[in-house]
Formats: sequence, C-alpha cells, structure tokens
Amino acid sequence: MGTTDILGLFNYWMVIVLMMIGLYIVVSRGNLVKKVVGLNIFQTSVFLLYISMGKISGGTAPILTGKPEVYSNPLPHVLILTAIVVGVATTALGLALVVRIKNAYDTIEEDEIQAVDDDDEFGSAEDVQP
Amino acid sequence: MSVESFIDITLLVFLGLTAFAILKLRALFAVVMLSSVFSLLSAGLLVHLDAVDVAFTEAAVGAGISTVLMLATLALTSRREKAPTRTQALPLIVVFLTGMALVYGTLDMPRFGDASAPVHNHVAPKYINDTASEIGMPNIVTAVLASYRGFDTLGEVTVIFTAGIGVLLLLGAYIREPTGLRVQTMDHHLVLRVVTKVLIGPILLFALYVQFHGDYGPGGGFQAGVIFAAAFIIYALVFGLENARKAVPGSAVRMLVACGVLLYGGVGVVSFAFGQNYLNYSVLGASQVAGQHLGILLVEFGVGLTVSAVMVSTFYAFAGQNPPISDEDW
Amino acid sequence: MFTATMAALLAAMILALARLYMGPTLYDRVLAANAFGTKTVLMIGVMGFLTERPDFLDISLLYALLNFIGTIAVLKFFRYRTLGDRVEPGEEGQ
Amino acid sequence: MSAMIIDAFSWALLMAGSLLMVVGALGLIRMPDFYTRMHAAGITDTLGADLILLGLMVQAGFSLVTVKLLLIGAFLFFTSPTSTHAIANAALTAGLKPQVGGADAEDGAAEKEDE
Repeated sequence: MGTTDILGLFNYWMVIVLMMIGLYIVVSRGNLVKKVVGLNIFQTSVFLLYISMGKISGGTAPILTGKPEVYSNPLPHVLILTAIVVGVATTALGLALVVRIKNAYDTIEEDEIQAVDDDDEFGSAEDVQP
Repeated sequence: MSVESFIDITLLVFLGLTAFAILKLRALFAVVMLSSVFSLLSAGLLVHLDAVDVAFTEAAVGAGISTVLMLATLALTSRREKAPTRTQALPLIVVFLTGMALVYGTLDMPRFGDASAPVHNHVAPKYINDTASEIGMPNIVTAVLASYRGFDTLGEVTVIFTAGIGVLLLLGAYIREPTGLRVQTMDHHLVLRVVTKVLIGPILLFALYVQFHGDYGPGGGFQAGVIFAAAFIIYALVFGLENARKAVPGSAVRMLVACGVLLYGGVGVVSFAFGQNYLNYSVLGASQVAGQHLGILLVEFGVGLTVSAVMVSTFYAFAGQNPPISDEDW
Repeated sequence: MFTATMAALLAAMILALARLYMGPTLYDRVLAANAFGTKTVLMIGVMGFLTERPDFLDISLLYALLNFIGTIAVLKFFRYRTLGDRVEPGEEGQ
Repeated sequence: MSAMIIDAFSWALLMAGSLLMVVGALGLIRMPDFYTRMHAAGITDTLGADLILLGLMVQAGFSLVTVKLLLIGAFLFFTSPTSTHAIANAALTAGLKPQVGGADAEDGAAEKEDE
C-alpha cells in the first residue's frame, strides 16, 4: 500500500471516522439533543462521502464555462443538495419531538425517561420484588 | 503533496477534531456552537471538492437556521448533559468494529479523484454533454435537479412539506397566542436594531438573486428558500415574534407551505395536459429550451416557497412555546 | 501567494477552534465561533482564486450576511432565555 | 510591468491581512480574560478581513467578482463589529467582570465557568 493509495483513500477514511464519531454519540450518550447533533454529524459524513466520490482530479465545478474543461460529477451534488434541506427539516422534527418529550417527562435524558416509564408500568422502583 | 490535497487533508482533520470536541463537551451550548463550526468547515470542504451548489445549501442552512433551532430547543429543555451513567465499553467496541469493516470496504474503492471510476461513466457524461443543448443553462446541477431528475426533487419537497407538518402537529397546539401584554423585544439594543434594519433588505434581495440566478450560478429554490426564511427569522429575533407575526401571519405561512408543493405538482399536470410525460417542460414554451427554462423557473419557485414557508413556520412553532420556568444554573 | 494566505487562514482557524473548545465562559465560545465564521468567509473567497474560478463568491457573500443571525440568536438566548417574546407583566424592560 | 506592480501590491495587502488574522487568532488564545480576547479577535478580524478582500480585489480587476468582494467587505464591515458589540454587551449585562490588575487577579473571580 503506497503513498498514492493512502492519499487516495484518506478522504474515505476520514469520512468513516466522522461517521463512527456520530454513531458513537448516538449510541453512547443519553441526552436527546446530543443524540440529534450526533445524527447530524453522521449525516454530514454521508454527504462528504458522496461528494468525495464525485470529485475528479483537475476537475472544476459543474457549471459550464463554454471552454472545454473537465467537470466533476454533478449527480452526487444534486442528491446531496436536496438531502441537506431535507436534513434540516427532519432535524427540526426531531427537535420538536425532544421539546414534547421534555413537556411530557420533564427530562431529556434517556435513562430518566426510561425510569419514569418503568414507574408508570410497574410501580415505583421500591415496590418491585427482585 | 499538492496544495489541493493539503487543504483537503487539513479541512478533514479539522472536521474530525470538531466532531471529537462535540463528543467530549457536555455543555450543550458549546455543542451547538461547535456544530455550527462543523457546518462552516464542511461548507469549505464542499467548495474545495467542486460542489459549489451543495456548499451554498450547507452555508444557507448552517449559518443561521440550524443554530437558531438548536438554541430554541435548548431554551425549552436543558443546557447540560448529564454525565453518562452506563458503561461505555460496548458502544466503543461496536463502533470500532463497524469502522474497521468500513475501512476494509474502502480498500476496493476507486481512488479519490480517479476520472475512470464507475460513478463517472454511467449517467453523468450524458448530463454534462447534453445540458447545454437540451436545457440550455450553464448550471448542470440545476438542470439535473429540476428537469432530468424532477421527480426526485418533487419527492424531496414533499418530504420537507411533511416534516413541516409534523413539526406543526407536535408543537402547534402549544404555540402561545398573542396576549396583549407588553412585548419585550430588544428595545435597548439600538446598534443591533439599526444594523438589522440595514441588513434585512440586502438579505431579501440576495435571496431573490439566488432564486432566479440559479440557472447560471450556484443557487436555486432550496438555497433561496432558506435565505428568505432567515430574513424573517432575524426580524422576529430583533423586533419580537409578535411583530413578525403581524407582518407574516402564521396562517398565511401555513398556506404557503402547501402552495409551493401544489405549484410544483401543478407544472407536472400542465405538461400532462399538453400530452407529454409528467414534469416534461419542453411543451411549456415555443421551443424546447424556452419550455425548459419556464418549467425550471416555476418549479424552483415552488421549491423556494415551500422551503421558506416550512422554515418560518418551524421557527414560529419553536419560538412561540412557553419557556419552562427553570432556575437551572447555566 | 494565495497558498500563503490560505495557510494563514487555516492556522487562525485551528486557534479559534482551540478557544472554542477551551471556553471557559459561554461568551468566549460565541466569540470564537464568530471569528471562525469570518475566517471561513475569507477561506472560501481565497479558495475561488486558488482554483481560478472566483465566480463562486456568492457563498462568502451569504456567510457575510447570515453569520450575524447566529450571533443575534445567541445574544437573545443569553439575555431572555427564549427566542420568542418574553411576555411577563411584572418584568422590567431593563 | 504593470502586472508585476499589481501583483506586488496585492501580495502586500494579502500578507498584511494574513498576518493580522494570525495575530488576532494568537491573541484569542493567549490573552488572559474574555474582554482582552475580544479586543484581539474583534479588531484584527475586521481590518484583516478587509485587507485580504482588498488584495483579492486588486487581483480580480474590474469585474463582477470585484463587486461581490466589495459587498462582502461592506457586510463584514457592518456585521463583525456589531457582533462583537453584542457579545460584549451580553457579557457585561450578565455580570462578567473584566479582569483588572496583574496575575494576582488570576484566581478567576471574573471567569464564570460554563462547564
């Protein structure tokens, strides 16, 4: 594996690192706002993966100049452009859910929500027989 | 190592550092600030990777709207993340193994920037070669977005529409109605008020430029919609939500949310009526190119309408909530 | 020469990022994020010249216009702890 | 010949701007309290940004690009000091006091940790 391979794959590896940080935040953190931010990081890493694949060395932005030029692939750009706005709309939906959860449970920590649910279903923790 | 790959690597490393900082910090306010920096960095990287239209969208979204929404959520919930109580070992192992599997998968990928990679040989050459003659506009991304893949975009706009309705369903019932009491706005911030007044005009003008210049440069309905909404949000922030609601009533915005999608779908129906396929704009004008131009203009306008209306009504929904009375220390 | 400017901007960005991470007050973080925004505006502008297609300055222009919103939202959040109107009959207008 | 003079001129502007940017960022890191940090970052950012933009304008010559650069410069010129003012105002009204005196005052009566 030579230097060209490492340089040629570096983008994808960094994308994977970002993706895994996002995943780790979603899996390991209990705070719902933090989870939404983690999802956003994950989402951005997917965007970067697509755009990295669309890049051509020595290419330029796919807006015609009238001169013969190499253009980078416009298709990933189209897919990701719409995905970003959809992403913010769905983030807003997620945050709205967080606000309602706060109204209903008075907390946005996953563990505490779970505890409240358990209490409702099985009675409070002291009543539960081992 | 060339300058290009130096910039590329530096920005990616910065992104990694920012993401790691987001992971480490437990003050949620700092997390929000860092996520806005994350967005700035990714916009820079996108410009570097030739995706100017995408960078434009990321800039429009990341510069204001997402920070505002996150802050609104923090204002309504809490500002501190509690210390994690459960063991962190299992998630770490899962994430590490997944990452390794993905890295193994990349070994077979075409190298970065390889012009002969399979992605570049399928439909992309057709778009690049035929846009000038079939659609007649320089920005290939807009041509593909609104015309070649118009169906796709209709779907995306519908998703945004649905998400907007979802937010209104979740929060709408809790929006505080005007109470007639004295509304406290940023009265005493004279500098802010003056600068905001100066800026709102250019922002609206710039949104219109982005909306209608999208055929020639980076831009289009998605970006313009977000920028347009940003102007109203800045007004509501500085001059008070009540005054913003007087200028643009919530009910009118909710109507516009639907109007945009209706306009998009309606253009498709018109091309039906002319005996063509759905969303084939060629019949709308005297020549194919003229028809495409008109069709794309209308469709992009519909997109812009829906996006800006969804953003504004989302902001109204978040900002109109009663803030919880909390003396939590932050 | 654009490369040198670029390097300077990237160096300034990492320093701002460090301040953003270290804090210690909320206001330091806002300040750092704000400075970071200005640097991004310039970086995208310089990048256009570096790749010899400087017609994409619209992105910088957008940031120059909109970065302000984040700061205002933060300020309002600090001051009133809400982004909506604070309607409380007993409250003074400071 | 004139091309060389233009190049040299824009070099000088760009370098001055870059220098200010780095110095400001260093100040952001090295200064002891919030207000001095703000002083370092706020002032250099406005001037440094405008110098870099001027350097780019000299490179671009008379075109649409120059107009856009001018607009960016104008907006930054308005918004950047306003943001600094707003943050300083928020910090002051929230009770964050400037650190006065030497290193003795370091014990951080002024530093309100948000951690």
